[in-house]
Amino acid sequence: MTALTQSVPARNERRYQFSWADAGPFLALAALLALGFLVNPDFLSATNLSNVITRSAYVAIIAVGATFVISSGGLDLSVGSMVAFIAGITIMFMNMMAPSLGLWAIPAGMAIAVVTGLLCGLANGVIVTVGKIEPFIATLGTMGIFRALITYMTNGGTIPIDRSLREAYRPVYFGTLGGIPIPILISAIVAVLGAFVLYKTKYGRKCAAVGANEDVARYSGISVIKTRTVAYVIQGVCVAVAAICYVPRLGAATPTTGQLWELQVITAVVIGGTALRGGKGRIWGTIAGAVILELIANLMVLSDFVSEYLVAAVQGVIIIIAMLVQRFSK
Amino acid sequence: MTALTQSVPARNERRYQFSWADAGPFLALAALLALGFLVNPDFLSATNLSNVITRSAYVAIIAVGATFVISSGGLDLSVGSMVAFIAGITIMFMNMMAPSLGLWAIPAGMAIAVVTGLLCGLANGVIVTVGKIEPFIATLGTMGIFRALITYMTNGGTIPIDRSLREAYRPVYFGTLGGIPIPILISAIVAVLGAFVLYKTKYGRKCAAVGANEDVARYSGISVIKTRTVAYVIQGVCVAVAAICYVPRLGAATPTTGQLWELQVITAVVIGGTALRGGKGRIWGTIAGAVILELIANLMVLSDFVSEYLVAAVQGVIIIIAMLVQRFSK
Amino acid sequence: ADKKVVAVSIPAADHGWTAGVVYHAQAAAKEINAAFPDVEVVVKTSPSAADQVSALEDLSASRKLDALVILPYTSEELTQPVKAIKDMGTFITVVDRGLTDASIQDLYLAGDNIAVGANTAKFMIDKLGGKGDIVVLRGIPTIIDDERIKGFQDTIKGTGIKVLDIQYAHWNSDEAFKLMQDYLAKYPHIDAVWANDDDMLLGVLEAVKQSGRTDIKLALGGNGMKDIVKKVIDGDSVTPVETPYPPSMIKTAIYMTVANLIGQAPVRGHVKLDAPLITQANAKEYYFPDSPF
Amino acid sequence: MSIAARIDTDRFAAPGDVLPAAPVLRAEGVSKQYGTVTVLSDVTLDILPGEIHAVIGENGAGKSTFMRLLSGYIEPTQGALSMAGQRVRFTRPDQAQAAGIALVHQEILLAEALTVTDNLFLGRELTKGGMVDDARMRRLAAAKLAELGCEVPATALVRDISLADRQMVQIARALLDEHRVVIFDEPTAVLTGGEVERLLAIIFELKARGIAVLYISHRLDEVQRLADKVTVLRDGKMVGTYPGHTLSQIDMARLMVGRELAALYPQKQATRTNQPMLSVLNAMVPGFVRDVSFSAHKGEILGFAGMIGAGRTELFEGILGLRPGTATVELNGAPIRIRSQREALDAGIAYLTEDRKGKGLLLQERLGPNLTLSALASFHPGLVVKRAREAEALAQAVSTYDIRLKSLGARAGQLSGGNQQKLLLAKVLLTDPSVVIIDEPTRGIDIANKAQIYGFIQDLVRQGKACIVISSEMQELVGICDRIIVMREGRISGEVSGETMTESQIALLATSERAHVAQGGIK
Ligand SMILES: Nc1ncnc2c1ncn2[C@@H]1O[C@H](COP(=O)(O)OP(=O)(O)OP(=O)(O)O)[C@@H](O)[C@H]1O
Ligand SMILES: Nc1ncnc2c1ncn2[C@@H]1O[C@H](COP(=O)(O)OP(=O)(O)OP(=O)(O)O)[C@@H](O)[C@H]1O
Ligand SMILES: [Mg+2]
Ligand SMILES: [Mg+2]
Repeated sequence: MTALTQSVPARNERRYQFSWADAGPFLALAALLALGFLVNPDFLSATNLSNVITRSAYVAIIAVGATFVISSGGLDLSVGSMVAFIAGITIMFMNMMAPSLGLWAIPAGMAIAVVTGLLCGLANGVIVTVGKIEPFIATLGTMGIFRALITYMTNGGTIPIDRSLREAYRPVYFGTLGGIPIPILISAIVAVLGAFVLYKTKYGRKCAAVGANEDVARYSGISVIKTRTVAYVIQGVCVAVAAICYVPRLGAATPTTGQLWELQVITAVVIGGTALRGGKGRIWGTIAGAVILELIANLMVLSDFVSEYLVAAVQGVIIIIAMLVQRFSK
Repeated sequence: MTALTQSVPARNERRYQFSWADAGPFLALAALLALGFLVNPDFLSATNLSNVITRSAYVAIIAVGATFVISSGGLDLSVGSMVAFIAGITIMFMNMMAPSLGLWAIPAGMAIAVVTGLLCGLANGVIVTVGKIEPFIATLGTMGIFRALITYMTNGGTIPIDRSLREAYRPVYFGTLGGIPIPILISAIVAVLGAFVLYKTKYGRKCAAVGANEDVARYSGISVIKTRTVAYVIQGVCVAVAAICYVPRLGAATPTTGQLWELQVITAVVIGGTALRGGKGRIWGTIAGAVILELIANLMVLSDFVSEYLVAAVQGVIIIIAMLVQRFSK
Repeated sequence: ADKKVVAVSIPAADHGWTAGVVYHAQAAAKEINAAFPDVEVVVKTSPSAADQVSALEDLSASRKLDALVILPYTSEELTQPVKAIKDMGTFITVVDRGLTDASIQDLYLAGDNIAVGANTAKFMIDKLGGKGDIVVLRGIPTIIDDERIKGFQDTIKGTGIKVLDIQYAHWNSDEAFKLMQDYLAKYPHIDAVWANDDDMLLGVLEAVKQSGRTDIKLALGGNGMKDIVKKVIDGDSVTPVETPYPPSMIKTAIYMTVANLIGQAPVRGHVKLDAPLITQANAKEYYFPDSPF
Repeated sequence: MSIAARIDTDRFAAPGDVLPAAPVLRAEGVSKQYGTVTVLSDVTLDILPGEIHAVIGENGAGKSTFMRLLSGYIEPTQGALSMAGQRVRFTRPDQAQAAGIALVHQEILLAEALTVTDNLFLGRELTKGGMVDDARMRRLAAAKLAELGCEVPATALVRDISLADRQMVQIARALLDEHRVVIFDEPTAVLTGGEVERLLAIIFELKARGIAVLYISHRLDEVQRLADKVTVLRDGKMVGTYPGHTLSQIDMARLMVGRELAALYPQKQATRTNQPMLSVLNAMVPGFVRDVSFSAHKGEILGFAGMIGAGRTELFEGILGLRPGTATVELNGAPIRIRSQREALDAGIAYLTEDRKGKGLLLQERLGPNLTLSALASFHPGLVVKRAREAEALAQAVSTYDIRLKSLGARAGQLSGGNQQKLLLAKVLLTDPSVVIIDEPTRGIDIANKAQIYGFIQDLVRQGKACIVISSEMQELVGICDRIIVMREGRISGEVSGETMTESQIALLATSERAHVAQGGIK
């Protein structure tokens, strides 16, 4: 055939390499760091940055899971309440086991956390996929359910972690390994795993296909139900990991734990460049998005310009500007 | 070319006539009323029903606007804060004008409310369409901004309406006309107008087209930007109308006014049968959805089955079941 | 030399009472910054426990704090972070809610949430003659809410007062309005209502007014909101008393801390504010028309 | 095949010879580049009123690009348009429409969530006293559709109607207003007999009213019947404009391809065996198909003929678990249960959809992931996707199936329609099935590629697979099949093979009740 030999030079390989869309969140991050430095030079101090990045770890870890859910065409509003619920279950279990297991109650509790997260994610996934309910509504429902359960478990108060476990568990948030805070390490591991699964495995392919076009996925022999349910399960496990890091930080679960995190998580994912309508997820962008959000909050505390009442307004404006910068840098 | 000269008869006519999807929300409403009666016969008392429907009026009015935004393919998370912001502006303006205008301050304040709503909606619309920012994020940003502004205006406290205006304004919420509470009348008018615009005008068609398929709409010479922006403006005006009904109820605006209404509004729209991904809006379903939500909350209080801690869980479960019933009644 | 830095960490103004706290904290900061050139008071608000921990980290990472005045969201969650700051040599003043480790706080200034519930209950028992049917509205599931309810319930135990119903209304007047409407629809006879916060009481009063019912003899709140204190002053028959839980305690705490810092007076130890009933007789002392609360 | 430059263009008039004075639309030296890729270069064309002007070319020659340029969907990077001597510049399609140019797209561009009527009048709704006049629009829509012979209800949602009906709706939409130039980009690709005839009649009517028609088709017989002039594009460049009626189909094909062509249909091979491979008993698809039984043999090409709406697509989607339905299925004599496409693929039965854009390819995705999507399990054993293997497979597929593309980094949606079809074929065959079901294999495929695809199908049966071909082109079925089953209103109305396998016999079975009875004798 004619055109064949001349028309397929592989000269466009380089296209894969740099894309402004991918770089957007990182540029926004850099801009924010520069701005922060101008406002208050302490902003770039090692302690401050390490604090902020450590704090962003929860949202980052959950957002890695959310990147799966969103790129498979779903949405999960229940993650904030799920953190509270899992933290509650975990603490209750650890406290119950502490007398018999001693410090072994901590790893046992962690295992329970992961199993609980998995089941919560599975529940969300099944309601959305098998029940065919709009994810927004389904997970709004489970959000109420998880929140009510933690309220019930705490009788409206707090469940603190047992004193005997407290000190041993503390390093999971406050410790460092080779100078790097443990939550940062954990979120890095979660991100690397997430990126591996999403970009390098068959499951990642399926996830993107289901999010991009359900029909095409179905006609290609991909189970939409299974793929999307697994995405919710991954989300649940990520929430569990975040809860595991969270518990030692505050040492207790309350009915207000994790409130509104779902919005932060989704914002991080979207700022990171993943489209809410599904199709393609960007794990590293998500991580950048989570850090950006925490940096904005930090900047509010470090700067003295803004009236307490207006902090939320300035945050809103900065997020909108960050998105605009990202859009128009293309 | 081979010619087959006869086409198959149109045997699929009947498929398009009665649609369970349209009837779904009304069936769910009826089921809920029956359930309520079983649980507590007082449920169907005139006072109770009239209270509940009056209460659902705000969410219903706002949800009519949201039906436009959602069917045009957008989303607005800022409506709850916008209610608070508009109520704040309105009360401040009325109080300022009361000494000079007397009771005329009330209609003047209402006009200001509508103008403010229009501008807030315009701001949302422009950020989403011209700024090309994912509506979820853009309106999450403005949600923070409106909330912060009302907090700033009230110094975190309350702005009560001037005593001289209070009694004159009260009937807008508590009054009746021909035995029907005024908020119910207002929401009926808003719904009729909304249905008229969405179903009977060119703009309504454009709205549905933009939501169903942006490309097709653009190719048909419809300005996606203009159409979607107008939807946000309609939303803003609806929020203003809701705020106008709201102010006389408690006579004050506070930083907690309208909190989480956005979730209720979106739930009402979706329960009403409008798909979140856009396309065709169902105004009457939306109204049914708003009433359903308020009835569920009412039912929780009137029944004695549920622990105070678990109310949110039961509500979540009922919403999910309502959606399931609607799905599988097809 | 260097200015002495006093950091004030309080919850964000998300309802009436916290708004009062913010108002008084800012007023104190302004007055002190103007009056004492070598003291700087920095006020930071946080919308949740986790954010408050973050704010503490941020404040202490960027500068050395000489003193910290904190109104913690919750005791358990804030104990460790405050201890970390204490370990840097900072003077710690805790307001309202004590930390789980009392040795951390140099100065502790608190209201008494249990007393808020208990005193209200006592008044109600008296007024209703030891028996009656009441409904209760509670706030957001937190310690404060829990303590007030506990104080109330412990006090009515064994009397003829019967709680018909108790539900959350999230310290929000709208939700309280709806909840009260529903209570009224559900119970043909209610003797009294207790909303454990004045924001909610406003909604309750509107609902009662709309219903036109006369069986409700008492509708009480708590916290000392100016509108309600005004009612007490005016001798309202349904709301004749009020329980203070003055947000101005933060101002007192800041002043005491600064006094300690600049060496005017060494202040340490515990200060427990009482929750006496506000009645028509003493209501004027509790009335601050300029406060947002 | 050799690359022959032996086209005797001198037989034809040179381009530009036969130009009367007043073209209604003129494109002058227009080019279109995407980045560094040139899709169309220096095309000059005059379109006269009352003239049917066909544009032909291989898949990817740039025909659709050119039409989109003329009607304002994209802007040229060089060159200019003029109408009646006046320079015009369109930045949006509605401007071109206002100027009197309408385009019927090659792909279906309708809002699926809206009704047929809504779609027809989108952006130009009729109003009465400020209100949209639904009743009148419905009436007009129904009338227009009836005129085109399309019987879909005007109130149906587009999402619920078949591909063919959607195409008719698109055509109706373009014809609703009076235009000066109407452009049809492969309007008949998804149509069969009746509709095609009616469309051609309507085009002649447009011509008679002095309207200029631009017509693109791979069905050269249509071109021959219609065209006053034929412009040939090759690789984005003009080959020339020729008077229509002097060109034979073979001439056109040669001009398009730039070399000699082999016969369209390959010599039939005697690979058919008597060993049934796929047997289907009592297939039912609620609402579409009742009680269909058949079997496909090893080495056989089995055709499925029928008119639009006969339920062929639904039959196979039902059998393969893609829509609700029941059937007893045996593969090589062993009963199997198929509840999803996955199970079908695992059993070795592959189905290639007729709706390549909606159900076949991820248009936003690159070619590699598209190619391996159905075959993930077998292609990437283990957990990880092997990109190098995927790239290799893509290069292989591109050369085997002759997929023309400008870059390997392209997205599937950027391929021309015909090349998308070939990519889809490659994708499905990557699963290495033993039974291949191809729905409309050559829809929108140029003549040279058609021949290739027939060749591929023959290769499949030569390897001992069974191949089922569903097609609305009877000629094609007769040309390549060993046996043809004809369906009518959801049932099998007959079967033809050998002697009886003629177009007229198929047409009879597909349309007439009596044929069903009479056909007992044929069997
Ligand atoms: N947006 C784009 N970016 C890059 N290349 C494109 C784009 N759109 C089209 N092309 C390329 O332009 C060429 C011409 O495409 P076009 O759709 O015009 O072909 P065609 O002649 O209509 O083919 P067919 O007969 O298959 O429909 C193709 O090679 C296609 O890949
Ligand atoms: N979802 C649906 N709802 C209602 N009717 C439908 C739906 N899908 C298809 N139809 C109708 O069912 C009939 C059969 O569809 P279809 O045209 O796909 O059959 P077919 O035999 O495969 O024809 P072809 O393959 O030639 O298009 C048509 O009349 C179509 O209008
Ligand atoms: Mg084309
Ligand atoms: Mg078909």
